[in-house]
Order: sequence, then C-alpha cells, then structure tokens
Amino acid sequence: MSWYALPANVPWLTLVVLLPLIGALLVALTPSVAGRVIKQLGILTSVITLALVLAIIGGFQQGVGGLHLQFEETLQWIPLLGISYHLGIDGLSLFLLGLNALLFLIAIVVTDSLTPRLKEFILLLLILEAATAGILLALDLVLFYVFWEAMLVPLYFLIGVWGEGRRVYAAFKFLIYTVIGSFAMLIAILAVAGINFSQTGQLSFDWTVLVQHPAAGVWHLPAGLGSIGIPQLLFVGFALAFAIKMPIFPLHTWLPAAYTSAPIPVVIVFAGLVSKLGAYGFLRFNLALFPEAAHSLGGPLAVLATIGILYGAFMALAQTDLKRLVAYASMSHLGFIGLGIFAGNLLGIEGALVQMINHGVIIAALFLVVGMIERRAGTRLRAELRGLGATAPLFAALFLVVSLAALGLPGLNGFVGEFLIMLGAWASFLPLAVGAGIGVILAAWYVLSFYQGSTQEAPPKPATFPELRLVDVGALAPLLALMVGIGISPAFFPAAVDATVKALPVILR
Amino acid sequence: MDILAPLVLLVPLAGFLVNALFGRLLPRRVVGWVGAGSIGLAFLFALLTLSQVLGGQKLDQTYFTWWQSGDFNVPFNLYVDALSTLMILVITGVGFLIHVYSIGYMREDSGFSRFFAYMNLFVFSMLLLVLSGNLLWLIIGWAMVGLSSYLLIGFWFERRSAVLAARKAFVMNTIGDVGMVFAAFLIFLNLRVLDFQGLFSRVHQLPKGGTVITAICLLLLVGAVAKSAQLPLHTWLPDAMEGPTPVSALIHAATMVTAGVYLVARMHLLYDWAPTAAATVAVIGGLTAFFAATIGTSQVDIKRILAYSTMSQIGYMFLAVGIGAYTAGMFHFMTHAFFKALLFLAAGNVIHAFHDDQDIRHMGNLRAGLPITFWTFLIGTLSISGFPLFAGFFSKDEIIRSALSATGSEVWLGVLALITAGLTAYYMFRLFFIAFGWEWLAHDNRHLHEALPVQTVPIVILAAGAVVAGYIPVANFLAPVFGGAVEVGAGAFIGLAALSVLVALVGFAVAYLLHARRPELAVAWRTRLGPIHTLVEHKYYIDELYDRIFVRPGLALARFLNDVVEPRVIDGAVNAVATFTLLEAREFRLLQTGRVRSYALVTLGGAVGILLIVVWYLGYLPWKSGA
Amino acid sequence: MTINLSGLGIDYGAILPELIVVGTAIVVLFLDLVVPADRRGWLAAVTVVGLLGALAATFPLWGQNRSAFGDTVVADSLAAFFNVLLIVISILTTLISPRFLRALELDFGEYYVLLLGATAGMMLLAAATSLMTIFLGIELLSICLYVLSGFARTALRSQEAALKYLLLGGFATGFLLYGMALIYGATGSTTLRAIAASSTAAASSNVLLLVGIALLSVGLAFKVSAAPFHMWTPDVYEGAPTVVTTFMSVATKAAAFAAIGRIFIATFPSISSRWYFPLALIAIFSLFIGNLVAITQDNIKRMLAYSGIAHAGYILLGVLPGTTQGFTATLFYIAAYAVMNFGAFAVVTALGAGGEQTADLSYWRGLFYRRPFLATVMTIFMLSLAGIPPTVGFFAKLFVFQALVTAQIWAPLVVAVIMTIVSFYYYLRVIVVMFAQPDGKVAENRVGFSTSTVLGAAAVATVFLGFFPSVVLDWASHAASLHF
Amino acid sequence: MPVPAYTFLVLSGVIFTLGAIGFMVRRNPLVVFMCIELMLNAVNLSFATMSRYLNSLDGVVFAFLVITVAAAEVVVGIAIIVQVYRAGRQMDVDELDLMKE
Repeated sequence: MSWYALPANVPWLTLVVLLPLIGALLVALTPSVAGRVIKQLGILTSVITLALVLAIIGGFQQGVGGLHLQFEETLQWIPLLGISYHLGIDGLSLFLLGLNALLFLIAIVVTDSLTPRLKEFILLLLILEAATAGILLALDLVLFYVFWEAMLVPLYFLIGVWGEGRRVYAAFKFLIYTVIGSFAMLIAILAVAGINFSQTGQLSFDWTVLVQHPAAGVWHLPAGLGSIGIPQLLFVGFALAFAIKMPIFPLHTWLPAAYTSAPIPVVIVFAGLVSKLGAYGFLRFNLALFPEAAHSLGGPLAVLATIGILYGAFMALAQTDLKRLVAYASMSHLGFIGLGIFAGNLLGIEGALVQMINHGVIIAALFLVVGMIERRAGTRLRAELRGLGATAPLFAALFLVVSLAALGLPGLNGFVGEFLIMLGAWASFLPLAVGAGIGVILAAWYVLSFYQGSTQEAPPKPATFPELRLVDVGALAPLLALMVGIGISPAFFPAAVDATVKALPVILR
Repeated sequence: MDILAPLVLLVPLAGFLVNALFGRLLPRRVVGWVGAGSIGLAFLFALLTLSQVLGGQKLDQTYFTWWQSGDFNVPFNLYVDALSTLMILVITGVGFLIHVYSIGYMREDSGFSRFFAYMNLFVFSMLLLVLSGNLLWLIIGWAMVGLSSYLLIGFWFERRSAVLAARKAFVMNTIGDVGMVFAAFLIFLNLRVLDFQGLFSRVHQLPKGGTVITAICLLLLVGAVAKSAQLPLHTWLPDAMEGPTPVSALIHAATMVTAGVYLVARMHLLYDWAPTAAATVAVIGGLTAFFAATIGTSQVDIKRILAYSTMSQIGYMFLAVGIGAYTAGMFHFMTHAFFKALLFLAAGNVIHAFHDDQDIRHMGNLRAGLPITFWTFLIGTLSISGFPLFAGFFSKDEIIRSALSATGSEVWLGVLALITAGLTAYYMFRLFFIAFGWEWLAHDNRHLHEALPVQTVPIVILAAGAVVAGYIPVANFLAPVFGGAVEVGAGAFIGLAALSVLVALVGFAVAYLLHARRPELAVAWRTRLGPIHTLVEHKYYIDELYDRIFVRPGLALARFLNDVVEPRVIDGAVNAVATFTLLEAREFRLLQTGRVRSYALVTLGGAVGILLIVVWYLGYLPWKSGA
Repeated sequence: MTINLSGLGIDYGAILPELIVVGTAIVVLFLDLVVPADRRGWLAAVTVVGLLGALAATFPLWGQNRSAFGDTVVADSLAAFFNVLLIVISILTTLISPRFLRALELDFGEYYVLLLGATAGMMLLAAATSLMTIFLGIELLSICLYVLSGFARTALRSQEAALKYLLLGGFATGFLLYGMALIYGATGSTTLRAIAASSTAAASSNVLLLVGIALLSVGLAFKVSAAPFHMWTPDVYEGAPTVVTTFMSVATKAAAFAAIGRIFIATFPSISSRWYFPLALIAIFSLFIGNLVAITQDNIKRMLAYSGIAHAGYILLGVLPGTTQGFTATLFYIAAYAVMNFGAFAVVTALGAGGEQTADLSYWRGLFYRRPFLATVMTIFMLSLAGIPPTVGFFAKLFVFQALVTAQIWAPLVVAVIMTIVSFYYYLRVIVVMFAQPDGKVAENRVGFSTSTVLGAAAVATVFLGFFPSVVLDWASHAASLHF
Repeated sequence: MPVPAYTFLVLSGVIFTLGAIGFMVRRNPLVVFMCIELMLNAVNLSFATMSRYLNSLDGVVFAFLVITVAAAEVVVGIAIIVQVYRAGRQMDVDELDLMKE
C-alpha cells in the first residue's frame, strides 16, 4: 500500500516460501511426543510468515502502471529450456498472499493438539503453505506448475490420512480430478512456450515474456473436420486445470466428498484458499495470455459459473450435513467469482478479486463454526441440532455475523464483491446477472435455515451446548474484523489492484 | 451541519455498540437509558438539523471513498434536505418514545439488552437509509433495516413461529434488495453515477418514459414494495407480529415500512420521468390499501388488525407518491407515524394486561381497567379513521383529494381510496368495540391494571401528536424538495372533506351496529357471506399460494438435484469412466498366461506386425503406397 | 611376414572401465576360492572397490570421441554417461546385496562375478558402435542375468524365471541377429559408422535394410521390455531374487537404450520417417499395457514390472523426435528412472532382507507405522514414478513431453498423458496402503546400515534432482550430442 | 553350376521360421532350446551368404562370434534346465506357470 519501501536487496518473496519450509524442517526435527512444542512451532512459523507478508503488502507500491511486478526475483533454473526461478507480486496476487498466510495461521491455531500424529499433520500443513504461496508468487509457468502439483501431495495426505468417513476415496477422487486438469495445463504450458519459441526464436516459460506475445494461429483438424483457434485450444488446456480446482460446474463432484472428509483445519485452507488458486490461475494465465480466447470462451464459462451459483445454492438447500451444506455454499459463491472473471471487464474482475478474499474469509469462518458445533454438539446433522444459541449467545452472535456476510448482506464484505461482480456481469451478460441475483435470494434462504436451524428454536432439555472459548474467539476475530472492515471501507482494495487489472490484456482489448 | 448529520447517525450506532458489547454486564436501568437516551440525543441533533434546514441550508458532504476504480466512484456521503430532515425527525422522535415505552414493556424480558441493541441498530439503519447521499449506501441502510427487522421479529428465537416469520421477512426483503441493486446497475451503466446529486442532474439525459428509466423505476419499486409490504410482497408483515409489540410499533410507525415511500419520494425526479412506473406505484398503492383493509375487517388478532391497517395506510402513501402528490404522501407518513405508534403501544398495554393474549374476542370493557390506554387508543382510532380535526383526517383527505382531482386514470384509484377510508373506519371501530367494548361482557377483568407511567407517558404524547400533527405545515416545509403542493379550490376542498367524513361515519356506524349494538347481526352476516368471509379471513390464501408455487417447488428441485442429478448423472459419468478403465485393464491382464510359448507367440505377433508396417511402407500392400 | 595392427586402432584406454570391471570379476572369482564362507562380505567390498576404480577410469572419457578397435567401440560422453550410471547402479546393488543374500542363504561369490559380468556387458553395449559389439554386449549381460535370475537355486519361481528369461531371451536374440544379418547384407558393413554412411535417404525403400531394422528393433524392444515384447518381464521380475530384479530392472533398460539411441538416432537419421511409426506404436503399446495392467496388480513386484514396461514407453517417446533434444530427455529420463525405480525395488529388497514375504501388497498395509523410514522413502519413489513434483520423475516426464511438443508429435503425447493419469491410481494405491491403519502388528525389523544409506541416498537424489534437474540435464544434453 | 545368392537367403529365412514355429509348438525345454539354436544357425547361414556375396569377411567373423556366444548360452541354458529338472518338475514348458496373472 506504498506506506514505505522495503529494502530492495532482500529476497522477500523467497522468504515467504522458505519460512514455512524452515518451520517444517524444525517440526520434523522435533520428537513426535512433544505435541505442544510442535504446535507452537507451527503457530510461530505461520505468525512470522504472516508478519512478513503484511510487511510486503505494506511495502507494495500502489498504482504502478502496467503489468509491472514488484519484489521480482529471477534466477537461472533450467537454462537449457529457458526455465527460470522467477518470483514476483502484483495486484492479482497481493492480497491472496495475505489470505494465504492468515488462513494457515488460523488452521494451525485451531488444530486439535490431540490430533493423532500431530507432527506429520503440522509438517504437511506448513509444506502446503509453502506450495500455495509459491503458486501465488511464481511467474515462470513451469515453476508455477511445480508448485501447483506440489500442493497436491500434502493435501492428499491431509485428507487421506487424517480425514473422516470415506477419506481415501475422497482424497483419491480429488487427486485424480486435479491431475487430469493439471496435465491438460502442462501440455498447454509446453505448447505456449513452443509457439512463442517458433514466433520469437526464444525458448522461455516466463510469464512476463509470454504475456508480451499472445499466441495466435489456427489448427486445422485432419480430414477437414474444421479448424480450432490455437489460443482457444490453449485456453481450454489451462481452463480445465483451474475449473476443476475452483470448481466450476460440472467438474465439482470431488468437492463435497473432499470437503466433508477433510479435518476442519485442512478444509479451512482447502476451501478458503485452494479453490481461490483456481480463480487466480484464470486471471493470471487465461485472461492474461489469451485475451482473444477469453472473449470468445468467456461466455460459455460464465454460463457454467452461473449454473454453478444456482446449482450450489439448491444443493445447499437439500443438505442435511452442515459440512456438505457449507461445501455447496462455497461452490455457489465460487460461481460468483467465476462470473466476475469471465465478465471480462474491469469491475467484474475487481469484484472477483475482492470476492476471492471475501470468500476465503467467509468460508473459512463458516467451516470454523461448523467445527465448533461438531466439537461441542458431537454431530453435524441439522436434524439433531437445535437452539444452540440458548446456552451460547456469544457463539450465536458471531455465527450470525458470519452468516450475514455469507448471504451477502450489504454493509459486510460479501456484498462488496457480489455487487461489483453482478455489475460487471450485467454489463457483459445481462441474463446471467439476473441468475446470480436469484442465487443471492437463495443464499439468504439456505444460510438462514442453516443459522436458525442450528442456533434457534427451543433447545433440547437440558441445553448443554458450551459457550466459546477464548481460542475460538481468537480464531474467528480476524475474520470477523475483515468482514466488517472490507464491508464498510473497501477502498484500499481497488487502490492496490486497479493498476494491474487495468493492464490485463483482456481489459485492454 | 456536516457534523450534525453524522452525529445523528453515530449516536444510535454508539448506543447499539454499547448495548451489544457490554449490555449483558450493565444493569438494566443503564441499558434501557442508553438505548432510549441515544435515540433521544439523536432526536435533539435532528432538531438542530431542522433549525438549520429551516434556515435554508442543505448538505451533501462526502466523508470517505467506498470504492474508486475507473469511473465507478462511490463515496460515503450524506445528503440532508427537507425530506430527509422530516424523516429523521419522525424516526428519532417517534422512535425515542417507543424506546422509552419499551423500557417498561420489556422490563421482565431476559433479552433486555439484546432488545435495545437491536432497536438502536434498527433506528441507526433507518437513519443511514434516509441520510445516505448515494444509492449504494441507501441500499446498505436498506438491507440493514431488513436485518434489524429480522432480528427483532425473531427476537423470541425459541418460538418456531417467530423464527419462521423472521426468515420469511428477511428473504422477502432480500428480493427487494436485489431489485434495488439491479436498479443501481442500470443507473450506473446508463448515467455512470450513483450519488443523488449527479443522478438528479443527469436523469434527464435519458429519454422520458423510455425503457431504461421505466425499468429503473420499476426495479426500485420492487425494493420499495418488499420493504413496505405492498402487494405482492406483503405476506411477511402480518407474520412480523411475532416480535414484541414495541417492535411492531417501530416497524410500522417510524421506520421500515415507510422506507418504500421515502424511496419513491427521494427518487421523485426519476418517477416524474417515467410516468408508466409512477402509475404502477399508484395502482399498487391503491389496490394494497383496499386489499389490506378488507382483510383487516375479518381478523381477530389485535396486532394483525393493526398490521393490515398499516399495509392499508402505506398503500395510501404509495397512491399519493404514485400520482405525484409527494407532499401528501409524506404528510400522511408523518401523521400515520403518530397514530400508528400510538395504536400499537396502546395495544401492547392491552396485550400485557391480558397476559399476552392477542385475541380481541377475549377482551372487553377496558375503560375501567386501563383508562389511559382506553382513551388514547380511541384517539388513535379516530385519527386513523380520518375523523375531522384529527391528524389522519388532513393527510388522508389530501391524498384522496389529489387522487380524485387528478386527471385521467387515477380517478378510480381515488374512488377506491374513498371506499377504503370507509373500510378503515369500520375495522378500526370493530376492533375498538370488540376489544374495548362499551358495556360489561361476560368477562371478569377486575385484575386488569394500567401500565406503568414509563409506558403511558409516551402514549399520551403520541396521542397529542395524533391530534395536532395535522396542523403542521408539512407542505411548505417540503416545498423546496417537491415544489408547491397540489392546489385545489376551497369548494372542492369542502366537498371532498365532507364526502370522506361521510364515508368514515358510515364505516363507524356499521361497526357500531354490528359489534356494539347488535353483535348477533355480525354473526348472521358472517354466515351469509360464507365463502367470501373465509376467503378474506384467510388473507386470500396468498401465503398458501406462494408456498405452492415457490417454496415447495424450490425444495423439491433441491432434493431432486441432490438425490438424482448429482449422484446419478454428474458423478455417475465420472465413475463410469473409472469402471471402464478397470475392465479394460482386466482384459489386457488375461494376456499373461504364464506360458512361455504364448509369450513367444505374442512376441512373434509383434515382430510380424512391425514387418507388416515395413511392407506397407514399401507399398506392397494394395491400399496404401508408403513412398 | 609381419601383421600390421595399426589399422585396427587398438586403444585399451577407450575401454579401460570395461576392462577394470572384467578384471574385478576375475579377481573376485579367485578370491571366492580363498575367502572363508562367513567372510563373503569381503567380496562385496572388493567388488565395490573395483567398480569405483572403473568409475574413476570413466571420467577421462568425458567429452572425448575415441573410436577404437576398428570403429567397434567408442569412448565418448554418451558411453561415459552410461558407464557412470551403470557403475553407480551396480555399486548400490552390491551394497544392498549381502544382507539380502544372507537372508535367503544365497551368499555365494559367483553372485558378484555375475553382477560384474552383467555390468561389463552393459557398459560394452553402451559403448558399442558395431553390430558385433552390440550383440556381444547384449549377450554378455543377458547370460549373466539368466543365471542371476535363477540364482535362488532351490526356489521354483526363481528357476522358472530363469528358464523363461533364457528361452524368450534366446528367441529374441534370434530376431536381433537376423536383423543384424539383413542390415549387414544391405549395407555391406557391421560398423554403425559405415552403415550410417551407406544408409542415405535413398535407402528408405531398401527391403533388406528396413526388414533388418524392424527385426533389430524387435530384439532391442525385448531387452527394454517394451510392449508387445514385454511378456517375460512380469514373470521374471517376480521370480528372480528381488535384489537381482532391482539391478536388471534399471540397468538393462539403460544399456539397451544407449544402443537404441546410437542405432536409430545416430545411424539412421536419414530414414527416420521409416522407423518413427513402428517405434511410436511400440511406445504407445508399452504405455497402454504397462499402465493399464499395473492397475490390477496386487503383487508389488509385478506392479513395478508393469510400471517398468510403461516407463520403457515414456523413455522411448524421447527417441521418437530423433533430435538431440529428444535424446537428452531420454537420457535424463533413464537416469531418473534408474534412481527412483532402483529405490522402489530396493525397498522391496530391504523388506525381503528381513526375511518377510513382501511381494503381496496386503503385506504393505500400515507399513508406515512399523517401518516409517521404508514407507517414507517408498512414498517418495512412488510419487516420483508417478511424476509429481518436486521429484525427478516429474522433470523426466516434463522434458520428454516438451521434446514431443517441440517436434509436434501429438498422438503419442496424448496417450502418454492419459496413461500417466491412469498410473496415479496404482502408484498412489501403494501409498494409501502403507498409510492405512495396520490391521496386525508385525515385529519391528531393522534395516541394515548400508541398505538404509543406499535408500536414503536414492531418496535424497530423487528429491534433489526434483529441485535442481539441471545438474543431470546438462550432462545428458552433452552426452546426447552423438556424432560419428 | 552357380546358385543365385537369394536362394540361400530364402533357405535361411525358411530355417529361421521353422525354428520360430518349433519354439511355439514344442513343449520340451531342450527341444525348444534347440529350436533357438536352429534360428541362430539360420542367421549364421545368411551371414555367410552375405559375406560371400559382398566379398567381406565381417559376416563370417560375425558368424563365428554367434557360434561361440551360442555355445556359452547353451551351457547356461542346459544348466538351468537341469536345475528345473532336478527340482522334480516335468520337462514341459507349459507346466512352468507358477507365475501368471
């Protein structure tokens, strides 16, 4: 936010990736019996990381025009293939990086110290944090891909080993889905570089290079089956990976399984952050590298996104398990983000960007709440939950704020993003904006039946639901602060991202 | 004034925060006076604002930027003119009295601090709504009003009925909010502004009566209708009676439901520019007024009757602003605030006296038990029924007059309004006679006790207002906003006045006859009207209708998606692929027989295959020449 | 009368590593007579020392281009690259062997002799530039491996494996030789250089030559166990003593691919349009069958055998473009595969060394909880085989795919990608099983020091090269630039 | 009377095929092994023919090489077969199917 300038010769971004790994190393060296120490190590690490990220956000220079990246670091990595270690940050990734650090801190804080094999759990969480941070920072396509795939392994184990229910099935389904998308993207990455090579004679996987020469050309199918635009083809390659991660309807069926099986700390970062990385990928790559294709394919994708909004909302209405309910709610909200991105105009994209943060905050909070309910009431089934608010008014109050943010109440953060997204969508695809509006109404419906169903009405006698503990409030507090803060005065956000978004080829075009 | 306006906003907010955060720690007395005091203070600031406005000042002050990118620039700015001043005066003034009353009314409720927190939030939201200088913040206030009403309707959240009523109110209001948001989109995309100054200055860039401006106004109307419980989004209002009675008073008199009227008045330049939309407003208003009145004649729950009377009165206001008689609409809003608050608070006393029994048939002969309540309620009834010299008379009369004197299609609305006036008089006095009955009924009510002074004093003040409010020169006050009021000749004035009074008297007479003199006649009529009566009694079955066409199909669809589409179709396809792969794998596996000779055979086969390719290359095969 | 030997280009320096290895073999053979039975560990030590010597002798060859013995062998970077690779593999094998052999009571000196013999054969194959030397190398390594596969004399499966390998190997050798004969007939020479000279574009319609190449490729495909010439692989891998499987699963493939590179890329570039299609088919078949059938395996050795078939396909993909870049990818893949697959089998060996019946996957259930170290490294190897970063396996695939994209070879690429996705299933299945809650507690069993060192080294290498692939990639690209 | 070279090649091809077919149809490992030898000899024949036809010695040398290597292979082969035999299993390659899917 250009409050100050950080010393230039420090590899700040590398530190962001490295710190969690160092923490992971320390955790690995601690004997497994020292559970408390391990957890405190984890917290300490993520706190330091968060501080560092906040420092970077503070030192981020606003309004630097064009696709100009800051805190750039470039090192030779695989010179033979023009692959480099290139990190950088701009409006697209700035606040997501903050979200990353914050959510991991919360996740580790709420990790139950009695978790079996706590050591490996924290270890994997920290590795995951490094990977996700890398995804947000990488500017070399191969480097990005490496982080992108590296993220899978910890997630796979966190779900498959520490999960509940059909955890192996869920983890596996998630992995296979993701991998399908990833490989499509990998081929697209190679092709992009190859095309750029044939155009410019320079083999490079560097985003800043590739974004200068958007791929063009047409691929004629054999046997006169017509022809496909190369950009469109590549766009689809990338889109598949990101659409599955987000997920965009109908590529979502891994989501309920995975979210439901994942333990709460994992699902917080999973739903709160990882899904956003898909959206981020769309912005960083699809919209930047293939503006043409983004315009020709944006429409269909926007339609899918809108279907996702409504589909997720209806599914949420039908769920009996709170975790599943929130999972589908998350899908519905992600539909908004997709809609904003594919609207392809300034407001839509900025709305999507701010909504990414909001969604992260809100969904994380919702899952926290679900976790609190489950830990206290011992069940997640709506049918068995009644009147929790009677004995836990504070819980009910905080839960209420979270719910209101989730249903996009004006004045809280959810509204900011949804307003801009629908405005952008209205400008591009009017009917879809209307559909999104219906989604908002449905959201009010299912969120309220979620909130009221669990906290209100006559509690079972005797009402035994205990009030929140300090740690719970502490975990929720920063999220609530963000909900209110962003809702009332989000002006800082466009100030930081405007320059980047305006410079996106898809906008310029 | 750029300090005053924020103060008017912030004081209730502060009250809310104090009660919300520390309410459970503070003694009730403190909580109550913080809650009421903050509103009182806000009222004082409102009065100061008034003095400045009367001094001819206006305010459009930006305090901070909300969002700024490209030409989408939304500030947080406050906009104060005569209209908003009138609104904040009523909101804070009447609101203050209701708060004071609540101190007494809620004294035994466990959620005392929560109640006052919600009430303050309510007032704050409403103030934000009317003070906001741009559409976006108006929407924010708009939605927060909806939230507050949700909180207060569901205040007794252990009651299932209350919970459902609250949810209903919120969802319906959300529909309205979405309409507002869409209107905002259209405005921004066509005029590139959201703040009122810019909007009003640019609205004339749009073609008059064109699609765009009409669409904008109709979308705004959706919001207004939802918030003001007009047809067809009215069904939440009667259920809203689940909340404590002061809440009803606040919702009906000072805040919430009048927001729709304010919106149309505030956007009057747009509506002037979109005649079709304006006409729609008038029609909705007229119909709702009549429709609600008819239902009112058949209800037995004291609060519900009042609720329908509110719908009906708001209908009047809509009618007024719809036909361009903005001053009349706002005038009626003000008078209505007084007598409706009065009626509800008085009703609250009665309900308490009867231990939360709300059925008017169980009540009677309250003159002895609750004299103050009795007389004030009577005043309210007279005022709402539009008896001469009472506040309601002037405002309602002005509306009917403007409607009738209006040229063209609105005339029939005027007639409808006239009839409604009669109905109003009827159901209000019906209520009065049955509940407060003149003579002793078979009902022992010696145990009845008048409410505490803290409750009665506000009622008395309101009663005074219900009498004198009609003499306030609202028209002149609002002139700078709307221009001069509709002028009509003295003759027409007298004539119409006489007419409406006559109608009111008829309504009174019928009520007196059926419910005071000869109750058996009422029974007879009810049986005679059989089906119609049941239809009206069941609110024309609109709730049931909505349940059938929206709620149930929605849930059914959800269940269908969850039970069939997701597992069978979408996931089914995925699993099918996996299964297929496994089957294929098993097929290939069979090759491995474990026998050397078969292995050799496969190897040989491979060799032959490659040789065939070579032969094909060399063009020895008929169909293809490789060279 | 004098015989002038100068024309023969005798140059022992060029084949010094091979000579050292063979010498070591002979030394070990004799030592075996004197070393007491309980001191057989010494033989392993001697073997390692000898191999290290060969390694040392290899380095001078780097960057050279010394053809020797009448163009029948060459000492160039490619040969050096493979020498290093093969020697390291057999050193590691030797290190994990004694414990395993003792466990199975197979602790005989011949083992090391045969191991060294096979290594020598492979090294020769990597350096061979004449049909004769290629044949010689192949046979040397094959014969040694026949015996090694049957080394568990009393185990029926081991014998069966040996016999199957022997018969099918011989069968394939027949094709190989016949192909060589035809090539010789078509070009009139046996040295690759001369063959390359005479096989110009005009030769692309020479029946003898093409048929010869076809049969030759059959023989070579058999050695790299590419489908449909892979049938022997699962049975032999399963039956042979695990440590032997460990060795041959990686070493044989590597050496054979050296020959494939020299023959197809260096010798027949002008008629690449002719061998591209059959090779592509073989690659696709291997990917297809290897990955698909591996899904259904419950025996981990067989599963790894099929995965090996699949990887042969990936490696072969790199050859298809016929470019230096492609071959670089191939070499990198071979190195990567050597590390990770060796590691995977070595884990099985280590378990076997505990005298446990390890082949069946059900045994691996909950391994993580009783053998955390083994399970962890196995996880790394599985992830690498699946090609998940940051492991060397990912870059191996990346480079190959990249070569294909640059050469615009789409069909095999698509198959490769799809099959890779399929492969995730069985690799991760192993991991899942290892991390599943153990049903029965099995006694904790120590891994020997040398074994754990080897495993640790392999795992570290797998990950390290996943972060810094350039280290090997640069060597590979240098070695891949064939010229003669 | 000169015989054209290709007849020898055809002959060798026939012998090779016979060997291959023999490999498929015979079940006694020894016989199967002999079939392999037959294939190798076919190769030798063609080598010799080529060598003669091209007036180069390489082919003959190659043939000698093949013969020696084949000898080595036989030694090992017989040993293995004997091992199997001593394990008390039938001399039938089809019986050797402990390992299969």
